[in-house]
Amino acid sequence: MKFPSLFTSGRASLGAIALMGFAALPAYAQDAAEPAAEAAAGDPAFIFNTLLFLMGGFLVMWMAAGFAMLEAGMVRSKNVSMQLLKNIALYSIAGLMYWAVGYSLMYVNVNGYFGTFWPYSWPAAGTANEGDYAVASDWFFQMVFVATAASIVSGTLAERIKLWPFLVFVVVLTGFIYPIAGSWQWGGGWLSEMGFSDFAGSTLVHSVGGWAALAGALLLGARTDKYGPKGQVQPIPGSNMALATLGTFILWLGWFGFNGASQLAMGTNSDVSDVSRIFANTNLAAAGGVIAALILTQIVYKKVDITFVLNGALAGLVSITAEPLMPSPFMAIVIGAIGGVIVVFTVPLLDKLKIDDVVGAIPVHLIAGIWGTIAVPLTNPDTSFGVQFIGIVAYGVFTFVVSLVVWMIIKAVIGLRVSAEEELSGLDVAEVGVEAYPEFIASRVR
Amino acid sequence: MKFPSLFTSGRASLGAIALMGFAALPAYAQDAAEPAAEAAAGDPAFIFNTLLFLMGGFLVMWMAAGFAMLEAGMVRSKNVSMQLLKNIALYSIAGLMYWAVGYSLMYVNVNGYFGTFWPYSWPAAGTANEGDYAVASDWFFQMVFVATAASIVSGTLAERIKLWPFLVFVVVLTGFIYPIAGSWQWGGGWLSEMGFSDFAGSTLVHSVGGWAALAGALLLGARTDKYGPKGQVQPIPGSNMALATLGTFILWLGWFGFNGASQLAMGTNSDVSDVSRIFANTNLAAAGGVIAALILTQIVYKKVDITFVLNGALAGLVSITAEPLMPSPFMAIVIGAIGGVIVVFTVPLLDKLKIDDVVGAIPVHLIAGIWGTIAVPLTNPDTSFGVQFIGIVAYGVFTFVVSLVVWMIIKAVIGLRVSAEEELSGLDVAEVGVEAYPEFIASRVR
Amino acid sequence: MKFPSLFTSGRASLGAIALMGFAALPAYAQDAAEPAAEAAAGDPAFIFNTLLFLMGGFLVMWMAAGFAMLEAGMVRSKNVSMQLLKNIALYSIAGLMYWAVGYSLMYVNVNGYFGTFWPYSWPAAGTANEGDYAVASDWFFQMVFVATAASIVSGTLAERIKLWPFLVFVVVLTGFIYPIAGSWQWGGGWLSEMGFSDFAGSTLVHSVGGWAALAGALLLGARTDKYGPKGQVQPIPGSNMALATLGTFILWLGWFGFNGASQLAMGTNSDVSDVSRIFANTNLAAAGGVIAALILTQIVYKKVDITFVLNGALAGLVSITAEPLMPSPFMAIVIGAIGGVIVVFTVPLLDKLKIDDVVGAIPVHLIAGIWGTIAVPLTNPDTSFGVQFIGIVAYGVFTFVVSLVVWMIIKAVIGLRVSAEEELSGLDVAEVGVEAYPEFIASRVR
Amino acid sequence: MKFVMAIIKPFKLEAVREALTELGIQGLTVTEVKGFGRQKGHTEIYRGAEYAVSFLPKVKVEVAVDSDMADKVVEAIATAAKTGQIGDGKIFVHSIDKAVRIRTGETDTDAL
Amino acid sequence: MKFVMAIIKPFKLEAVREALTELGIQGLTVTEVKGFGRQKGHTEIYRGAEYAVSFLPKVKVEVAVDSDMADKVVEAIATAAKTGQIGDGKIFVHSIDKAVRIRTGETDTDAL
Amino acid sequence: MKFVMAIIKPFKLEAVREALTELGIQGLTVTEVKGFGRQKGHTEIYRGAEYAVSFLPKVKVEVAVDSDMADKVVEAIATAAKTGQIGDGKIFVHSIDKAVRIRTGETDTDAL
Ligand SMILES: Nc1ncnc2c1ncn2[C@@H]1O[C@H](COP(=O)(O)OP(=O)(O)O)[C@@H](O)[C@H]1O
Ligand SMILES: Nc1ncnc2c1ncn2[C@@H]1O[C@H](COP(=O)(O)OP(=O)(O)O)[C@@H](O)[C@H]1O
Ligand SMILES: Nc1ncnc2c1ncn2[C@@H]1O[C@H](COP(=O)(O)OP(=O)(O)O)[C@@H](O)[C@H]1O
Repeated sequence: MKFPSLFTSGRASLGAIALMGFAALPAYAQDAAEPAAEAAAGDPAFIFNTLLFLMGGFLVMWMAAGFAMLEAGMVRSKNVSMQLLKNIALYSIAGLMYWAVGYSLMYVNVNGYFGTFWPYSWPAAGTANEGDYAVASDWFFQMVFVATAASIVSGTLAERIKLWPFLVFVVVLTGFIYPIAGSWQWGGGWLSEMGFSDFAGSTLVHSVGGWAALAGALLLGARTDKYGPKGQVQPIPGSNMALATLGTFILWLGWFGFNGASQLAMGTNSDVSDVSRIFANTNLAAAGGVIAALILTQIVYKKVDITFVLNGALAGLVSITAEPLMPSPFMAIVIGAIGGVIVVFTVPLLDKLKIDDVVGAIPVHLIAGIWGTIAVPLTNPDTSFGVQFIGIVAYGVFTFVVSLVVWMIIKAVIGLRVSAEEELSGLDVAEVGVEAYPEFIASRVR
Repeated sequence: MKFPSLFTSGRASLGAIALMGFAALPAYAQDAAEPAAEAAAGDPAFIFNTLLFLMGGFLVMWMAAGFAMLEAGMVRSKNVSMQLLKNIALYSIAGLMYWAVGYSLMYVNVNGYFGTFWPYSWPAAGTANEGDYAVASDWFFQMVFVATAASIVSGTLAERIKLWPFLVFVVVLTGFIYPIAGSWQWGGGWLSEMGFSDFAGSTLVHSVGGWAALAGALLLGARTDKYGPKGQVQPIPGSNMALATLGTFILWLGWFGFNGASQLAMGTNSDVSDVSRIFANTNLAAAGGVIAALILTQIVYKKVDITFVLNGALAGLVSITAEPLMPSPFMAIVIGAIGGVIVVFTVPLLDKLKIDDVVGAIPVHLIAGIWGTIAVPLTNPDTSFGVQFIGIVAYGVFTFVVSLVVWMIIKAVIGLRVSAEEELSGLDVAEVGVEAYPEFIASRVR
Repeated sequence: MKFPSLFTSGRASLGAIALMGFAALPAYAQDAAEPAAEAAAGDPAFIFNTLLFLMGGFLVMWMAAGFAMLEAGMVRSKNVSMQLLKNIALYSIAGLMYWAVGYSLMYVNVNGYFGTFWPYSWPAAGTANEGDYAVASDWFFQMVFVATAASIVSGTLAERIKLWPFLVFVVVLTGFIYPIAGSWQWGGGWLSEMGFSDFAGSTLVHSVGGWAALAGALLLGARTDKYGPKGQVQPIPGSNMALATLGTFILWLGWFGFNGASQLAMGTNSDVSDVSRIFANTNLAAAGGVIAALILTQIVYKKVDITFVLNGALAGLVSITAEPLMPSPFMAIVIGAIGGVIVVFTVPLLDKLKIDDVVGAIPVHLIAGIWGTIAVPLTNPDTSFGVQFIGIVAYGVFTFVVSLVVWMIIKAVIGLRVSAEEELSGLDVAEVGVEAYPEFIASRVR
Repeated sequence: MKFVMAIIKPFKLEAVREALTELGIQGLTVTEVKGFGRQKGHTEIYRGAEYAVSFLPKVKVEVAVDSDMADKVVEAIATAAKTGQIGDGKIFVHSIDKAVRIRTGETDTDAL
Repeated sequence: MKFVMAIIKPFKLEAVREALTELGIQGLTVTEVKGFGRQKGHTEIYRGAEYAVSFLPKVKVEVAVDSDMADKVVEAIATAAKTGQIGDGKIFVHSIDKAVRIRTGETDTDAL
Repeated sequence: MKFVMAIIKPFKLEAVREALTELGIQGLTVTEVKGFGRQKGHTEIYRGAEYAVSFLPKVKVEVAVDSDMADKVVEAIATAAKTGQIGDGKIFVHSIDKAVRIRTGETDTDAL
């Protein structure tokens, strides 16, 4: 009996050496389990590093679900299907665009400001590249990052942007804006030359997403009735706190991949120890963000607003993302806690500016992202506040301006916003055609 | 101070060498952390391979939750508890049956058509088998696959099948039908001899589940009022798109384990590179399915039906499952996109045939599964359309006929379908006794 | 072009050796991808062990979401935000307290009864400790365990305890009670000296949580109207079975980390084989719990109560946790199934005693935890019923008494329970200020 | 003008609406309600304890009609909603003084 | 015949139902509603901004009764639903012309 | 006393409540309902099959008022709820015999 080779069937089995639960079997297959001939013995470091990317990659991929749930919970029930749809679509677009052009633009042959315009591919099946890890695993890991940036935009602009204009922007963001900006630092471009430091992307991922969202929010305007005639804020509570909390926990889990695998290696004792440090610090910062928001809302508002606490967790995570390795546990907590404080104070601030950010993505990702990037020199002696500042400004200006232009073009060509009537009836009826909760009578007052 | 050995307490600690955050402690335990004596140094390849199965296994196990959520979202609220119950019960039954008989029948001493009827067991604690990986990890990985096949059936037959008859079928499917069919290929049986190829189970898992579901659907009939007196289709919207989307994301995540760990090895650079390739291709195919369904529904129906988009993601995943390794990125996208197209066209087709498939499992798993299997020779030169076709037909005829017979016997002996009245009041009240959302007033019109 | 070093930017790239999808590019970057100099080659066993902790750790961290969803589904909609808030807050507090004092108290310099009062820290970035694994990964893994214990308390006391008193108790539990108790066994203290055995914490984690919950429940009293004037039980159905099921699946998934990584090592073939055995046994026990509860509720109550089935899965998991390695598959199923039986009989029993346990945490975690610990000598010849019994009693007396005292102090100082009116209006309005489902009209009858 | 309020079984709503449309009725209002009546609810068991579900889901249909249509409307509903089984529901009729169509300001019969 | 409509606090529903059952009432219909009244709602803060929740959850109970039962029914409801606190609700009574039991076609008092 | 029942578009509730408050009305009761009328619902496509959504979300506002207030109340609602578009809804008025405030036992006009 010959077992199918790996390529033919994808299966082999050690059934032949199986030990039976109750009795020995009369005969075993004799010739089973000839191990597929290995061209060369594996290099553990190569495998460990690749595994780190794969594990980190699937954890960050899972964050796509986290954003989807968080946003579905923070919008009104009449817009839930739309928000879900946007999230699964943007993740898919990010995956395709980052293959079609993004990865090469960010990492291949970067001239200081951008790389190469070409689809990216990997070694043939059955072969491995030289180097420290399999490039396909790196592509996978980098790809899920770009999806994260796009998710941020989706949350801010919820409940009033049309589907297709949003998706067009996602194409540009994930195929061009993010990769070009990313090449400056992670692609080895000018900012990295200068000594800018952003370990896992407080600025490169989170602030970039936040700036793109801000540009969109300014152009799109607030949801109808979000701000009253006398300028007062009229809160629009999210429809499902259970989903919002689930989304936050998913993001928290995914962040271990986001920060941990940004170590980029675990083939040595010190690398895997660093990954461990990063896991611990990431968790401590998130916890710091939660507890800060918890205590602060109790003091300021006399009740604990769960949405602030959820935002606090995420702001803690974003804050530590620029430097999850160097801080001591205590510093990690402090950095995260300041993220939580930022949320509680900047969410109302944005409202005062009449910038309507449905899920609080700008405070969480942009402002806490800036904080996290600024805070790097506090614990990393190889960095300087000056260069960090230059990096933050460079990313801000580039992303904001380009995004604004792209949003303006889209607005001019196909329009951005649903009609007032469609906004009222809900985007699910207007654009998706399938209500999220068709059987439940929702309070349709707003 | 002696630390407990691993078997006694399961814990050890390096506390003794811990570095304190603020101050050194006066004394450390001196004799801590004697590493448990290792019989032999580990073989990294053995460990990597086993780890791949464990990781793949827990990711695929998580798909059980994905099916549960997807199906809970696609049925009406009055049947949600029942659907949840079926999913957790079928996963449990699959686990028990695959131990009691399934694994041996599929892998041990396969005579070409089936293996051995015996419970399966593993090396004793503290020992390891010869070979390339721990057999218990392989059992775990194979077991979660059979649960997947059973989940497919559950989705199609929702909202009208009684609990116990369904569970009886699951016993037969997971203990006998799936393992016997599986032995033909992955067990090294006649189809594998012939050169059939199905890397991770487009046919062996997904189509098998789909054929079993189809047989059940034909015998069970459609839900009351699904088809009107004049033969028109009367849509029955699912109750919760957020859960359906969550389920889809869970399945997408789990699929990295499903396809990636079907490489069966990651102890060499080329194996782990192949796993990486598979991760990337799997994601690209799913994204292709999403985008195809998105664009197509917009064009055909003028609105984007989110349920089609979710099905599109899954159809893309099923399509690439037969060969996730060989395709180039571009081909992976195309293969997945065709899966998305299949969904949009075959869901209405089934309705025309009055086959009532609540979640679209037949288009997604059976039809896209056939497509994926047929497409293998497009990228894998070691395969042929002829043999692929023979495999598809063999699995189809065997699974469909045996399932139909089993369903007929169950129907004759204990009946399959709840009464019209029970269907109206909902299966939660009729069979589970606990409503899923007892506090929410649902529209009870249908 | 120079690539940023790992510490500066956290990124490197093999873009230079990328293979293009469609065409070769004119030039590649030449000098990319200088691998970061490695101080020393990695020790695979060290890396594998650390990886086991990290993977186990993130899986168990995910259980925090599982408890949150399970509890959110089992309470009434008017208390859902509160329950979610408690869960994310307790996980955060556990993380901070276990750093600030817990870990050292449990593992550092244990004198037989407790360790050291100090925050805990890890080797500096870029360095690794001596020993078999990175201590930070162990801290992470141990930390998520303590959060589990706190989650148990949260479920029992739901729907009537105030936020802050609960959180104060969590501070004490996670910083002091759990670590001190834990040091007796896993810290190498007196019970471990005596030969007590609790592999992954049926007693140390689950029963400890259960005893603390029981003490709180006795002091807090039942929810208004849970027990009628004539002493009859008046069921208060949970609001969302989909969330409860999701939570159960999350916990099930997380348990592979809980039990599997409690092997504490996977650097040898036999260790990773043991981890595999544990995965399989853990799954079989859970399945046994499900099927036992399923059949038993059908027989006893004529309908299958899904909440019992969910509890059955968890009770199966708790039961196998004290010894997931030694049992044969068959014994694992039996041990888990008895857990399922325990649930079906002890839930009504608690109600007879008028102990109001909202989610069934006491039957699942405390009673099944005792059962699991008692059952260890059935399969582990190195243990004895006598010593197991001593351990169970010791943990019971210590945890229950100390918890009771702490609860009494909190009650005296700040009070435990919301007012009758607040309980009626729901804790979300009273304490959180944000309703979980503001748009859905819930049946407010109870 | 008369105001007809019917409490019916939920799955009969579509039939009732069709019957009324055939009579030329152009508008009606529907509310989800719970009914307590001769049709007993059922006993459920939750976590081992029995409890009575005494309220059953029903649908309330309300139609304002011209007085001379009232009887026909009542009859049409009664016929369409009938299953012959306990719990089919009730129809109640009372007089109204006034009806206004908000959009146009039309009143009374014109407003219906 | 009279039609009694009561707006009560939700948690009083069970008490009201029992009181009516004791009077021999065999059927009633319940609707979840939101009430605005002297009992002020509360101010909430969501993401840092205050807003007034002016509508409070209430339950509407409707019972059609024989005219001479009406007063007793009103009294029974008023007693059972009373907490003495603001927001206890209201009872309104109006006459109905006709009642029909759909299942049997019985009318008026027989139909109740 | 009169009982005014208005079926309005949901997003007009706040405007109606304000208009009534200005008139001095101190209480009202609101119910989520679904309306069928001249304003046609829409056709949806679910999984490739068309279906008509004929019921649209509406809100029912109920106010019991002193008889001489009735016309003003009707007018206030009609004005506040009007968009001029089809589907704005209806107002129906009928007489009630009695009103009771549960908390105090006050009756009729005092109870409102
Ligand atoms: N006196 C009543 N007043 C208001 N509603 C009633 C009354 N009696 C019955 N109903 C409503 O009618 C429904 C059906 O009544 P029931 O007594 O169960 O059966 P039947 O209609 O066959 O007599 C009840 O569920 C309730 O909603
Ligand atoms: N004029 C009215 N018409 C209709 N419903 C009313 C009216 N006044 C009060 N209600 C209802 O009665 C409920 C209780 O009234 P409220 O004024 O708050 O307290 P109380 O009943 O103690 O006077 C309100 O929430 C509302 O649902
Ligand atoms: N005869 C009627 N009886 C009860 N409710 C009605 C009646 N006619 C209309 N309605 C309610 O009024 C709403 C609006 O009516 P519609 O005919 O759509 O528009 P318009 O109010 O502009 O005439 C309907 O959705 C329905 O709820």
